[in-house]
Amino acid sequence: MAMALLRRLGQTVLVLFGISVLVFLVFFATPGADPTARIAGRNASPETMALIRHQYGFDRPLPVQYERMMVSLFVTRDLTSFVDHGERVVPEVFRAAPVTLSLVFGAAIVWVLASIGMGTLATALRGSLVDRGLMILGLIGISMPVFWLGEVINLVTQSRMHDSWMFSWVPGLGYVPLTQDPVGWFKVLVIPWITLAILFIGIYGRVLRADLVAAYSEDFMRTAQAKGLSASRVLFRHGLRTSMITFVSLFGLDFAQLVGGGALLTEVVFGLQGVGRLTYQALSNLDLPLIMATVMYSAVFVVLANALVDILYVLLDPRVRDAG
Amino acid sequence: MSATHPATRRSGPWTTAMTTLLRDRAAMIALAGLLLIIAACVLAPVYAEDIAHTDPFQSDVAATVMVHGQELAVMQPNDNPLHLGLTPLAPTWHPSAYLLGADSQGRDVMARLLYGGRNSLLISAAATVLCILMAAFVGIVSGFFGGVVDAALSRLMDIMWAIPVYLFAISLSIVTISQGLRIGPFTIRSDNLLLPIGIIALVYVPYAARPIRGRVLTLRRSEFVLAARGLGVPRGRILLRDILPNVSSTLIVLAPLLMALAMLAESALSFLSIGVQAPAASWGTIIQDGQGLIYTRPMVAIAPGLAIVLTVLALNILGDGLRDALDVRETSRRRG
Amino acid sequence: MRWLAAAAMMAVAMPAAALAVDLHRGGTLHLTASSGVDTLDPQISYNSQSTELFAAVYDGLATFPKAAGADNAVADLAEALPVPTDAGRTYRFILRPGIRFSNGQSLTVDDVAASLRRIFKAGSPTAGSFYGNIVGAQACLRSPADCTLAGGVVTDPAIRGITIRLVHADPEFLDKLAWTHASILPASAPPHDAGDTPLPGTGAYRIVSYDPHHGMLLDRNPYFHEWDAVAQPDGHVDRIRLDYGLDEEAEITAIENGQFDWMYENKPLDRLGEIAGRYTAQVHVFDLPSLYYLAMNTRQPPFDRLAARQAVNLAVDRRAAVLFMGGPGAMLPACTMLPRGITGHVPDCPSLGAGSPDRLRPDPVRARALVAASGTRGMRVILVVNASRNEDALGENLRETLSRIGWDAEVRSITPAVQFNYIQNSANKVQISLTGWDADYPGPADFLQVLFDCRNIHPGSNSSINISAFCDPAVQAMFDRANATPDTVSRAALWSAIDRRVMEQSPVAPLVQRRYVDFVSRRLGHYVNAGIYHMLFSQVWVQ
Amino acid sequence: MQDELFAARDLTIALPGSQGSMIRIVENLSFSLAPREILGIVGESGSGKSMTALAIMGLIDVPGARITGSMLFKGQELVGLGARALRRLRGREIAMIFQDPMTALTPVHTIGWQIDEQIRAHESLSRAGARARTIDLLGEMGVPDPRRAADRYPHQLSGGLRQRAMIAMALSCNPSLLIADEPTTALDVTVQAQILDLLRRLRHNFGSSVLLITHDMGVVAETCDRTLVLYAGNVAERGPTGDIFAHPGHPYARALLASIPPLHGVRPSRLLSIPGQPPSPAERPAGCPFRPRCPQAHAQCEQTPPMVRRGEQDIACVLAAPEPVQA
Repeated sequence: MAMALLRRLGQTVLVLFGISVLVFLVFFATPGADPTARIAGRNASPETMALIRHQYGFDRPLPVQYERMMVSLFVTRDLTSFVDHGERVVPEVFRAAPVTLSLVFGAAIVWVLASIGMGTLATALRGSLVDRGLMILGLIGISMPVFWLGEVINLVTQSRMHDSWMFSWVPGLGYVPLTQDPVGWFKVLVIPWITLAILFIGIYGRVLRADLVAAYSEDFMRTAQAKGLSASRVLFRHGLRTSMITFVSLFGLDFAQLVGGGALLTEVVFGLQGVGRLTYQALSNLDLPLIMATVMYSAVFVVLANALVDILYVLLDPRVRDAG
Repeated sequence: MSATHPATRRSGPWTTAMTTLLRDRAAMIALAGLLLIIAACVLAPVYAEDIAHTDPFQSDVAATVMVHGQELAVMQPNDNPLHLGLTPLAPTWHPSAYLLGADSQGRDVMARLLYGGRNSLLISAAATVLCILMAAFVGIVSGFFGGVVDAALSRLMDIMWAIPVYLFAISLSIVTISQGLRIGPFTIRSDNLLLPIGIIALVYVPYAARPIRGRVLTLRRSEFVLAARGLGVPRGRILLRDILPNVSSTLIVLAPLLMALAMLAESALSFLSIGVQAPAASWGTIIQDGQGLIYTRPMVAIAPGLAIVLTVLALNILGDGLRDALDVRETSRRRG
Repeated sequence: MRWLAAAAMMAVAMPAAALAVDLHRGGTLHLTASSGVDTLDPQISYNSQSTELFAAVYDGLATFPKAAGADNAVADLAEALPVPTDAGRTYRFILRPGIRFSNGQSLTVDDVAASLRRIFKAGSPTAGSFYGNIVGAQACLRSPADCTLAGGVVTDPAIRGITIRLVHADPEFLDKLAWTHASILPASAPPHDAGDTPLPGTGAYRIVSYDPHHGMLLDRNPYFHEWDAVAQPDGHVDRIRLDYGLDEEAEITAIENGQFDWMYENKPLDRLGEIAGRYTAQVHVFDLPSLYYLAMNTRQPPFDRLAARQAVNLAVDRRAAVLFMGGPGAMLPACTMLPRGITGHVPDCPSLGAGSPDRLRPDPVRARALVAASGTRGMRVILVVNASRNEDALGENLRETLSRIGWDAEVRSITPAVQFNYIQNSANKVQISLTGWDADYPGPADFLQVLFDCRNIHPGSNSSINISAFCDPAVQAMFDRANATPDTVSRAALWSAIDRRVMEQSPVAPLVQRRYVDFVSRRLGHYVNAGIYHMLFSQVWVQ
Repeated sequence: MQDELFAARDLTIALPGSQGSMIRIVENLSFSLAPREILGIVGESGSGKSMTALAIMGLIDVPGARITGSMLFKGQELVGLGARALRRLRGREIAMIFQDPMTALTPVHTIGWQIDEQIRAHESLSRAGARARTIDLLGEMGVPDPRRAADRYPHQLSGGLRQRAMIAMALSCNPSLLIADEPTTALDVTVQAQILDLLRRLRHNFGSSVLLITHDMGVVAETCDRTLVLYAGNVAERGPTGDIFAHPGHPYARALLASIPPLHGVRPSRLLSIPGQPPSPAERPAGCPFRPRCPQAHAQCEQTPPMVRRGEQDIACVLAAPEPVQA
């Protein structure tokens, strides 16, 4: 167990190293990305440029710059932004994390429950109009770009129908900390939760239905029926339980990516200052320290989530355990 | 088990599949819908030139158009005292002119929608196929061989999944501005559709590969694979005959989803001048244009969105039909 | 207690008329912006959000008037603006007495001298271009750590005197001193970019807290008293809160709903009609010294040919540009590089043979002939624009124009984070680009000399503001002449002549001049627009 | 016939085919089963034998399937019985063992969990009580160390143990009727014999009747009291096993008997010595369905053959002329 943990840890370090080197190289290979002129300000004289280059160490060889950046990111944790001068990126990411966690956890609950409901209902009624309708709804959910959906929802709830009884409860955009005002927190997040969840409800509902329907052609499902179990017990305890592999795989990837800042468009459109919005700003400003911090943060979650998914596989399917 | 073989041998599997498919009414309707969409996109020039009489690649702020006997400005100035803003023509619901209205540059949205479909269908279909192939390869190899191979491939997937694609896209867009991307003797210009196809395919490989790997991990321990191994069947043959058919249902479900995602992802790349370049259109870029008009002309963003939904829907129903038709295992077992 | 003390001080300093009870005093002004400023250091920040905010927080020896209408620099921390002596090279200031920083410290001439040195030590972006003319400045630029400005800045604590000596005469030097980078800070300010730590200032407000991703809070400077209502007026609101995080569309909606009083970002084009139609009284529009133009690289084909550059100027459809960028209320067609409101601006288009930019029509026939004559017909031309929704339509329109007159034109949009630096670097071989220039201060040199001085060409550098790499000896000589001309009227004529000469050489094709569209909440009153500071946060009231 | 446990009369199962047609998988099937009797249904794949089993269980889930005729179980009509009532019978009164023990058990639950589940679905028993019965059952089925076996997952057990677990599960509620669908096909020969032995003992230990479905005449011979030979959805012959084996009346039954594989040693790759394959239900010829493959086919076979009674055998063949009765 300790060995496996160590191995996984080693792999994680390798992944982080690979990503950070790639990001670093790509950044400096991009014409115009050199931060000197952007830090120095427009129309900076060559002397000012030289001063900035020296202050920030851009005159050092790339490996040295990389090493210095990694040290100040992971060891001293005082890496500062190239765009917001003096801003320490590590605390900034950790300050943004609760917002993202609030958004993603809520959305995940919504989408897991809704997609299981949708997948099982469609399977139970497979071939019926309800089944068809749910699957079409799912596809519509998938085909709606989240940013567009968010803007339309904002258009309706914040502008067009803001004063109607239906949406007068909707607070202005922005985040309210859970610790400060739980009700306000819920009100502010409930629409972003649903918006973010819609895409995933579509994907997961459809994937689950496909796997469940496939499960119904398995012998053990017939056995379960032959045992005289109720239809719902057959569906949930036998069908669902064995059809979660795809679901769990995707969930691991999606959840990790979102917690790591992948919900950037949702955060941007609803004005939530989470890791996603930070990532969005880092990328649109090409702010290498902040890019590095957010990417490393998200990579940690991706690796962690995949490790968790592997553990879940084992819990879900004992056959995988014995495969060693 | 003995049941399957006589059943498949009786008539060719392809003929059986074809007849099954042809009998599937929903699949046939979906196929007809898909062909209709493709035909409409192929015939885009006919619509633009002979019906709408418009050039969907030419911006024009001063144009006027006759609708229901009324001459309307395509870009309508707002009658506010401050002379601020300019609103494109609303949908006329009249096929001869601006059926779906104009976009922010005074171009006919319907005509652009038809032209845009060509790019969207091409890019998303190619990217999806490429992605599925790569993901199936990675997922199966990773799940089947396990051990070091699996660890290496899985961490590679982790890297790909965690990497900020947008950064790469920005970089690529700048690198390719003047001279294009040089790979050996080949130079890829930034308007080459291979770029978005390749990028999108790569981006979603981890997403599709991971669940496939999960399935294979389970299958590897399942009886028929163990039995086949016990009998000394070569690994390659097990992969092809036992594992691949079993992950195909996952693939068939993922494919239309990937297509929808690809159509949207394409627009982000296009925004950075990778792939489809202005004035050319794709459904994704029209949605992008429409986002700037959501408060005034929502149809610009809704119409391409609907086109994506319909296409993906048709493909999906067709995919289900195809799977039912090809899945000898399932049908024969039912008959038992 | 502190508030009482401040009030007592104000009572002493304020004229009797102002003592009348201010019914509008108090409350919190809620501002919104997508994200923060580059740095809180007023000597380094180069961002119009900070220019607007810092107007109420920091002062220089001079300032631009914080009142509507006027735009020449006025005295701020100095008692008066001096008339330069020594052939326009020596400026003698007397510092106002009794002014204190927001940390309580008194302002002295040492703070002034230290602040001027700090421009170089901390690496202010304009250290070279604005202040490099001060005696000793070149040494400071070369070796910032050892900067003394010896001979350039001389103080006389006894009379609170500060003398600044220049190498060459600079008629716009007072404007440059009024610019935020010459803000006066305590001498103890660190000799490097202060980053996100606020530095004490002398203005009516002080920065209490700041996070570039969450917001900024300002409250009253407890040591402030009003010494000149035009230079640094006292504020109405007690607090200014700036929240970061919304995008433009959401900001508009939030102001409509009364959630915020003002937004920083440009208003999205599709909302202009809505706000101007339904909230007309809350919209304020005024000219900005700001241009969108096409920069043509005079060292890259085809624009190394004069005829090719002139063809572009003849062919571009400025009326279409106005419409694509928000309509006649938001944009003015421009055919010269000195915008309306800047000394030397002429209201016609001499080089294009039209009476006024409004009547200017594209002339594709002549343009096509010029392209043919330049021998570059059929050449591949790539126009580099910002990847931004607002510039999309204009970029596409310009591509069509370039194609129509004979080139194989394409448009490439790159992320705004690097576009501006990318197009400056000669290594990138950009042929033509769409860019913009906002004045720091409303003077002609800030347009013409900055953008077309041979000395602002730095090959291979991302900071080479003469994007066209335009170097014309005639223009260069005219710069020197203008700067040496003390008389304002004849100097204005000279700048007009330079503008005309530049337009004849066509290194750029000006398209439109921006007008600023401001959208405020219903409750916000006493809107005052003051030139480069836009809306004055200290002057508006919310109750 | 009062003591019949189960009786099918003219059972016809039709599935929807293309263009709204119905394909009759099983036609006019009649048979009965006495308490504690073992009836074998023999036929090749596609003969409809598994479909018959599923029909009894009410597990045909093909949309649009039509079942006509009658199936009486303990006097209760199963055709058209509501889903809820059927479910109450399933597992409790009628249980089923499937062909492939490798896939018929849910892979993610332990054997014990799955048997407990069935017990608790039909009887209000505590978790511990159910488990105790499970362990007893496993022990009775000859599973060594049943306590540990109950905590194992299906893939951790050998095929034979799994089939024993399957049978234990099927018997867990003392069903009156056990349907075993090819219970030994997937097992190797020695295990096969043990399982068949187990089935034979059931009627004494549990009092169950068994409907054994197989394609293997050898299995029938070893196990069944009576036998029903099914060909292409139709009864070819039925009667006491001994009689059929001694004097098979139908040419198909004769062919089947000729192809009994040896119980030991290598199995021949093809089990049937009859050339050709059974027709698919959609292409079934009029008249005797065996006609195309029958070595003795003649003109009369184009008519639906009558059911000829010979002793205790019923034979669906015109050739089965009454022979001199011997006993």
